[in-house]
Amino acid sequence: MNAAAMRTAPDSVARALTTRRRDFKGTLFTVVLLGSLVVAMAILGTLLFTVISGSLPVWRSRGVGEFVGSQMSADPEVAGIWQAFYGSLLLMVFTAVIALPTGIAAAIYLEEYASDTRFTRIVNANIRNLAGVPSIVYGLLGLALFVKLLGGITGPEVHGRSVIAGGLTLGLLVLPIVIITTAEALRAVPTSIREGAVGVGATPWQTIRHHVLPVAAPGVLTGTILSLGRAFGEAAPLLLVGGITTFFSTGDSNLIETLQGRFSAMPVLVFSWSRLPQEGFRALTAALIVVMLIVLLLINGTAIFLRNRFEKGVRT
Amino acid sequence: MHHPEGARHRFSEALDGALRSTVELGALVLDNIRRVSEALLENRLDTARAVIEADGEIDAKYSALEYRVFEIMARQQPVAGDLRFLVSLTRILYEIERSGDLAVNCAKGLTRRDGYTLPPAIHSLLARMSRSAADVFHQALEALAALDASAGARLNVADDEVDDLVGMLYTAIAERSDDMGFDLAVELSRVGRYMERIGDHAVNVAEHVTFIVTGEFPEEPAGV
Amino acid sequence: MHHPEGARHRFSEALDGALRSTVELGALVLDNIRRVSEALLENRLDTARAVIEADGEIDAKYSALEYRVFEIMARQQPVAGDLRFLVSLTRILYEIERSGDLAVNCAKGLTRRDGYTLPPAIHSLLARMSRSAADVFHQALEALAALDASAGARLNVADDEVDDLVGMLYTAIAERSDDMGFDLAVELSRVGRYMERIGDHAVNVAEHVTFIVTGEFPEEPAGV
Amino acid sequence: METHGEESAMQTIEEQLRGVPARIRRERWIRRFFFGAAATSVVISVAIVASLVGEAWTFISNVDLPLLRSIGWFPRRGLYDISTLFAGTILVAGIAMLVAAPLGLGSALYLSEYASPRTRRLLKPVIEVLAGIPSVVLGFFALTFITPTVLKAVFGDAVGGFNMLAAGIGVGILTIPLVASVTEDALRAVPRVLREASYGLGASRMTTSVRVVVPAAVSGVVASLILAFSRAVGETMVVAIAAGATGGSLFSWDPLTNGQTMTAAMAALAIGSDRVRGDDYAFQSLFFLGLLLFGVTLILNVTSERFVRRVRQKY
Amino acid sequence: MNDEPLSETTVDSGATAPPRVRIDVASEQTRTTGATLFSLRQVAVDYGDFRAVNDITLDVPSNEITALIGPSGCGKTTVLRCLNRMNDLIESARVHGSILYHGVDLYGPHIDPVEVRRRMGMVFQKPNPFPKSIYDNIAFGPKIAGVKGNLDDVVEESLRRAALWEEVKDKLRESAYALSGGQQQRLCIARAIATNPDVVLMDEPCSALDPIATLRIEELMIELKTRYTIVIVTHNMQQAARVSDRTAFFTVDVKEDGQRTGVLVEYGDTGMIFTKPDDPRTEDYITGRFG
Amino acid sequence: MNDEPLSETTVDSGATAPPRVRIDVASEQTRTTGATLFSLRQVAVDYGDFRAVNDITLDVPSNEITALIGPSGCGKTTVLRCLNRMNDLIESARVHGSILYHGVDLYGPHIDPVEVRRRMGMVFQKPNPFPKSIYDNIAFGPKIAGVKGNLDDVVEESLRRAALWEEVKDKLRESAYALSGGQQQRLCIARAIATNPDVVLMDEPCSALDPIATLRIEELMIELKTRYTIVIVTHNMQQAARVSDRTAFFTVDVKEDGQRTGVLVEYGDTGMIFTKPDDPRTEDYITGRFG
Ligand SMILES: Nc1ncnc2c1ncn2[C@@H]1O[C@H](COP(=O)(O)OP(=O)(O)OP(=O)(O)O)[C@@H](O)[C@H]1O
Ligand SMILES: Nc1ncnc2c1ncn2[C@@H]1O[C@H](COP(=O)(O)OP(=O)(O)OP(=O)(O)O)[C@@H](O)[C@H]1O
Ligand SMILES: [Mg+2]
Ligand SMILES: [Mg+2]
Ligand SMILES: O=P([O-])([O-])[O-]
Repeated sequence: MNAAAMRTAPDSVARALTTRRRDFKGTLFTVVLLGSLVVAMAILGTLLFTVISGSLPVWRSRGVGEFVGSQMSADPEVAGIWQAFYGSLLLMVFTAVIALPTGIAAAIYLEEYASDTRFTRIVNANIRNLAGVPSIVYGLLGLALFVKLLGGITGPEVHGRSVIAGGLTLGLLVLPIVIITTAEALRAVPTSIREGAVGVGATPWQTIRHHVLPVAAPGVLTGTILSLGRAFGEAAPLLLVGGITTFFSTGDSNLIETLQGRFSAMPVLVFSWSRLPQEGFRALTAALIVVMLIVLLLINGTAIFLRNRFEKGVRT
Repeated sequence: MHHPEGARHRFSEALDGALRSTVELGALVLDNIRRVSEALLENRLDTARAVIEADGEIDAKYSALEYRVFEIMARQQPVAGDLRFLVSLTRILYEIERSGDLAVNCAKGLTRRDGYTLPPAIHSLLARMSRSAADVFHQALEALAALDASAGARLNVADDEVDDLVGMLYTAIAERSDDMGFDLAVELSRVGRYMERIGDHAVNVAEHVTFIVTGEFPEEPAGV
Repeated sequence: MHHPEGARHRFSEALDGALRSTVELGALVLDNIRRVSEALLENRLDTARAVIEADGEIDAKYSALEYRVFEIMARQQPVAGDLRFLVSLTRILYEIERSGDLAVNCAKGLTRRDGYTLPPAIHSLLARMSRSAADVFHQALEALAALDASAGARLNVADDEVDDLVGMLYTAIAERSDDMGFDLAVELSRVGRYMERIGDHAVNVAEHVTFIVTGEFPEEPAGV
Repeated sequence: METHGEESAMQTIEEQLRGVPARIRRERWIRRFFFGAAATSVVISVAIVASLVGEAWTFISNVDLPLLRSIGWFPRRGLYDISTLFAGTILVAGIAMLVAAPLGLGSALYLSEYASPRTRRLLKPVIEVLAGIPSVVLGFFALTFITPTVLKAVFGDAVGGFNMLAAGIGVGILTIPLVASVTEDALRAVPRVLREASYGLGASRMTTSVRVVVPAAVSGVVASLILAFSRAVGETMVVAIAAGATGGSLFSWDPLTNGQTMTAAMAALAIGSDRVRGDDYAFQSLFFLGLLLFGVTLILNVTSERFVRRVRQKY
Repeated sequence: MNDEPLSETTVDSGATAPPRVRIDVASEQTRTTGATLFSLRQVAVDYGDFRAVNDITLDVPSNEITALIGPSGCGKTTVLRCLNRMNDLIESARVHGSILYHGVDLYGPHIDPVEVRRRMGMVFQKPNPFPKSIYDNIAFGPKIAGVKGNLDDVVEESLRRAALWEEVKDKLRESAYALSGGQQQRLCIARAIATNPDVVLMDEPCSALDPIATLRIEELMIELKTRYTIVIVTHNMQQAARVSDRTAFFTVDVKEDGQRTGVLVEYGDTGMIFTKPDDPRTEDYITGRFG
Repeated sequence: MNDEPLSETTVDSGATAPPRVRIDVASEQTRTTGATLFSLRQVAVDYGDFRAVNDITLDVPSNEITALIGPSGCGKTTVLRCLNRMNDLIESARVHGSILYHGVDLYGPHIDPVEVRRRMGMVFQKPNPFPKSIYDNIAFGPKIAGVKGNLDDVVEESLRRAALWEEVKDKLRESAYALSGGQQQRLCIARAIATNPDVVLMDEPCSALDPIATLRIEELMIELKTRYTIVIVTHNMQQAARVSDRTAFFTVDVKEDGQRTGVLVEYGDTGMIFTKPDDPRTEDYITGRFG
């Protein structure tokens, strides 16, 4: 029999098609990959376990309400996180108000209006770079700009170390991220939808408002919420623009006064407390972290929920 | 449903239209065949001339219709039954047109031999033969109009009668050739030949109808 | 380049093949036409029988070839020149096949009238006429093989010669009908008629060649 | 043929085609508004560079250059040895990459190529949540768990309470989700048809992953690593908490002792920013460091983008 | 309306028999078939420095289906998009020559492209319904064009004309994405005609559909031409043969220096193009003898 | 080779004339045309609870082109992917009945799907070259199959067979993505045959290509069938008519309860299918009278 016939004779074909050896390399490879995933997850588990178990004494002895509601203090027995908690939320709102509209609008311009000119390209590259600049450099910017230069406006009473300065700094920090995620969401809107709208005589703005934005909304929402989460966790820039970690009064004052007043934030407090030598602050820090993680989980969870929710609805 | 006949509604309509026009053309030819028989039997020159004149219209319609079918083929990429239909229709048109020409040939023969009297036996044979041929042609048209697959085999038999009559006519002519004069005898034998051919064409039409419907020709090979 | 004739190389080959086969079929028919003339002139029954027998092969080849063309149409969605080619080829095949049948008709006539002698004048006329008809048919095949668009108009003229000779033959027969006997006279006039038709078929072939190449029929409307 | 009626009908069409002026004006204003927003980003970067360059220039022009090359980084004592910070930065970022790269890439590859759709749907969000953990948390974790529980067990007393190794590991953990997430996205973006082509040729899952999917996604994989490195270089809080060295640090490559990175040095300077005036130019050195950091990350980002683009162009 | 190359007979008879002229004029005013809707004269389109198509001169008659065919890259889409100024969306595109629509220069100085597009429907290669309900898809065009009040009638009428009403009348509020590909494309056609355009431009409207859906859309096009002028770009020569009344065949002209420009080879009655094209390049293309 | 329903003549003559048996057997070993390569018996495929196709029985002869046609969703792709066990990649897919390849049950207990795929080339709907050089695309298959040493010859031979060599021989190291769509698809064909398979499975290989590239690939397929058995899924009936030797027409059978299952309606000589199909459903489909 010649080679061709060999190739087609049923028993030789059967032999050729039958599994010969176990694929050890393949199995090993799978094990290694799975291992790295397991290790990564284990680290997360350990982290959560350490923090939560470390915080248990606080919950046991003080309770959530008391811990969150108490004023900050140097005494571990009575120290709470109220100003930091309140400050973080305030900063978030301020940041959102500053960064989201500007960022989304900028992204709309870049994706929907701008033509592909040298200027546009520079702006785009610039934004990508800004997103990669370390957060502490934004702190420097805030320090130079909002604290030193504009201190008279941002916080005349507090040498510029105010909520406004902190909020603006975080706002600038997240702005490029908001622009990039929004632009990405806009880019994910199929051109065919725009063409469909333009084809029936929609103006650019009508196209954006009725078709592009509604489709991009979940993506924009997810991206911006995640960027707010980022702002929430930042400590370094706030250190530079003067986040306070000791007691200060948050007595009744109007909105402007509040904004121009001193501030604290939970991440800053974590930093400060973790460096304190007293053993009592270990548990307090852990408890503080648990509070932070819960807030973050709420924020990010919302984002992921929104995304999963809309991803099913809108195909491209 | 909006499209009662499916997605190629208009294509079907085009095919129906072509079929209808072909049958109409056939009816014109049939009319000519009948008139030319009448003219032959009653020795009517005017009728013969009318037949010749009518053929001009037939030819024009034939050309137009042939082109129409050709254009449908070019534009609709027919396959299977549709292609069988269109290709066969082209052939059927040709058979019909040829039958028209044969009627004209008869008429022309008549105009060449003005004024004659047929022996009664021949007259009656001629009458039967041309009626038979016209009948077969008529049946072929009906089979075409109704896309009746069974007609192919049936007409083959019916055409045998025409052939028999033609044979009888030849014999009769040969017997009487001296009475009638050679020219008339030859002319009449030609008419017999033409009527035989008309019958053949009709059979071809019917066989192609069978082909359209079934994809196969009846027993006897087609076009022979 | 790997595909010297572009993307539809094989399709072109199929068309070429169909054309070649058609010309070959035509050559068989031409051969039969020539042989039947010889048989007629030399009163050779065996040749006549050979002609009749050969037609069986011709018919079989015709059917196969017609189906082949039909299948190409079904499978290749031809348009423009290709479609003109295939549709015309179907018709040309039919014309060729009919010509073959006419040759057989001549041969059958011969077998019916065994043993005759032709008056020399008629013999020579018959010889010229059948040579002419065969010539016209030959030219048509050459035009087909070469896809020569000019042949349509040219053959129309050449065919006139055949027609004239047939006319002369009729006259000669009518003059000598008494010498030859009525039967032979009628038979010979039929042969004239058949040769005339062969000429017509050849002209149709050439006219369809013109149509294939130019998309238009020469001056004279086709198929008439 | 041109009757009067036709002419006016024609004009109507032409007039109609001119559109409504009010609408055209409104569209123009909307466009200007969006343009303004986009221009802000340019303003910010100009502001950053301007604010950094100004103060940094003061620093450079007033500090004795020999002080930039000394035994360590002690700004309040007027010692500004930059190489100390570079060494620390590279040490931390390097350790971080050793942790993040294998775990991140491995996890991503598993999730994208091996995991069942259900597993992926479950774990991908977990990784994203992990990505959102603030750096201070990792700092705390490094300080209170990695060092005392893990490192002490391995190295014994050789390791200090504050050390660069713990900081590096912390930063590494911080960047695992980044690497995993970006890489996984890149791997998922490889068209399914390429995998099918590979399977169709009789490739196993491993061959397909390693020789088709990863090479096709290489730009994304590399980008994720560079991004992670850049993030590690710019990371402040983990180091500031876990590596100690608040006041300053001697030049050292030893990961088991305390040390200083550029960012941590800035944080250290800033904590007591009231006292930043302790030395003449300590405050300005902050901006000098900021400028350096800005430059380094800029170069990294540009490199990563260049690289990615080059790879993309090739295919 | 004074240059009407398509119906010579009318013009001729008008010239010889004065009494019939009146009748002809009158009938022409009511019957728009054959009148020229678009008139392109020496149109050329550049993308930056690259000349995509050159020297296109053709008249598109009203209420007929005009097909643009030709090999990939010959500029069919480019020419189509000139007709409703969709090319304005591409920065680098420049149109030369003149394109008249009802005798009005579409690229005249004060012409608003948005207004132009409102008068012309457009259907794209892939069905691209908006991710909204079927109803909203249709209603969008009229709404932004300023039509107030209840749009139910407009929606129903458009869907009926697009031969979709029966299939969707019970689920107008459902997402357009729940429809099959062919239905989506018919929805897009309904959307395109909802603004009451007089012309519908289609760019390979069936290339993403299966043969069944394709034939449906073709039927629909033939139905629509009684009301609308249709210009269709198609890769599918058979489609052009099946549906169009006139066919324009474009090809790519390659200069010695390698410049590739789209040019119009032949424009005429579709029947003629597919049975007896004038230009050998057309013949080669439609019979598949290229390359 | 003991069940060979397609070449009855050979079997018959073998049975009656002993001396000729030897000759027949010998000639069969070199000439494989007409031998059955795949033999499907009552094949059914489920995706989870959903029966996608049911009761498919057909024999695919060697060295011929077999086309699978039918409306969307009738299971053409599903059947094709059973042949090289690509369905194994889909979690929920289950194959019932038997599929013999050279008489070997492909779904037998010890059959390694990876080995099966190595012996069969596959070409997909959209050209999907690897993002590597032209050379590496071709060399990939042989390399992973363990072929050592210089692969230049294999690469050249495969490219020649795929009618691509002349066009790419000077740029083997360039990215495959720099090729046109049609060239990419021919590259994919070259890649599929580089491992020396005896069958090439193609799933709508031209649906993303323009008519010119399509006709090129069709020519190529006809050339390839002297060496390979080709099974092609196509939406394009004309394509099936043009290239295939045998055509299987599938359709979707809708049960009363709305269950939609793919079934084989007719399988036979392509010429017959397109001139005189047996089943009226086939006729309706190929002549466009459906829906
Ligand atoms: N936005 C653009 N920028 C630059 N060149 C373009 C652009 N759009 C098209 N072209 C070029 O213009 C030429 C014509 O393109 P067009 O899309 O009109 O061709 P087409 O005939 O529609 O081809 P296809 O059949 O592939 O759609 C091509 O060479 C194409 O590369
Ligand atoms: N992975 C899958 N999971 C579940 N159902 C599937 C899957 N793949 C295909 N199907 C279903 O199986 C049936 C047959 O699908 P298949 O893709 O084989 O059809 P097809 O004839 O190739 O159609 P098309 O022409 O659209 O490609 C369809 O109803 C389809 O929805
Ligand atoms: Mg196009
Ligand atoms: Mg499929
Ligand atoms: O062509 P005929 O005279 O034989 O019909």
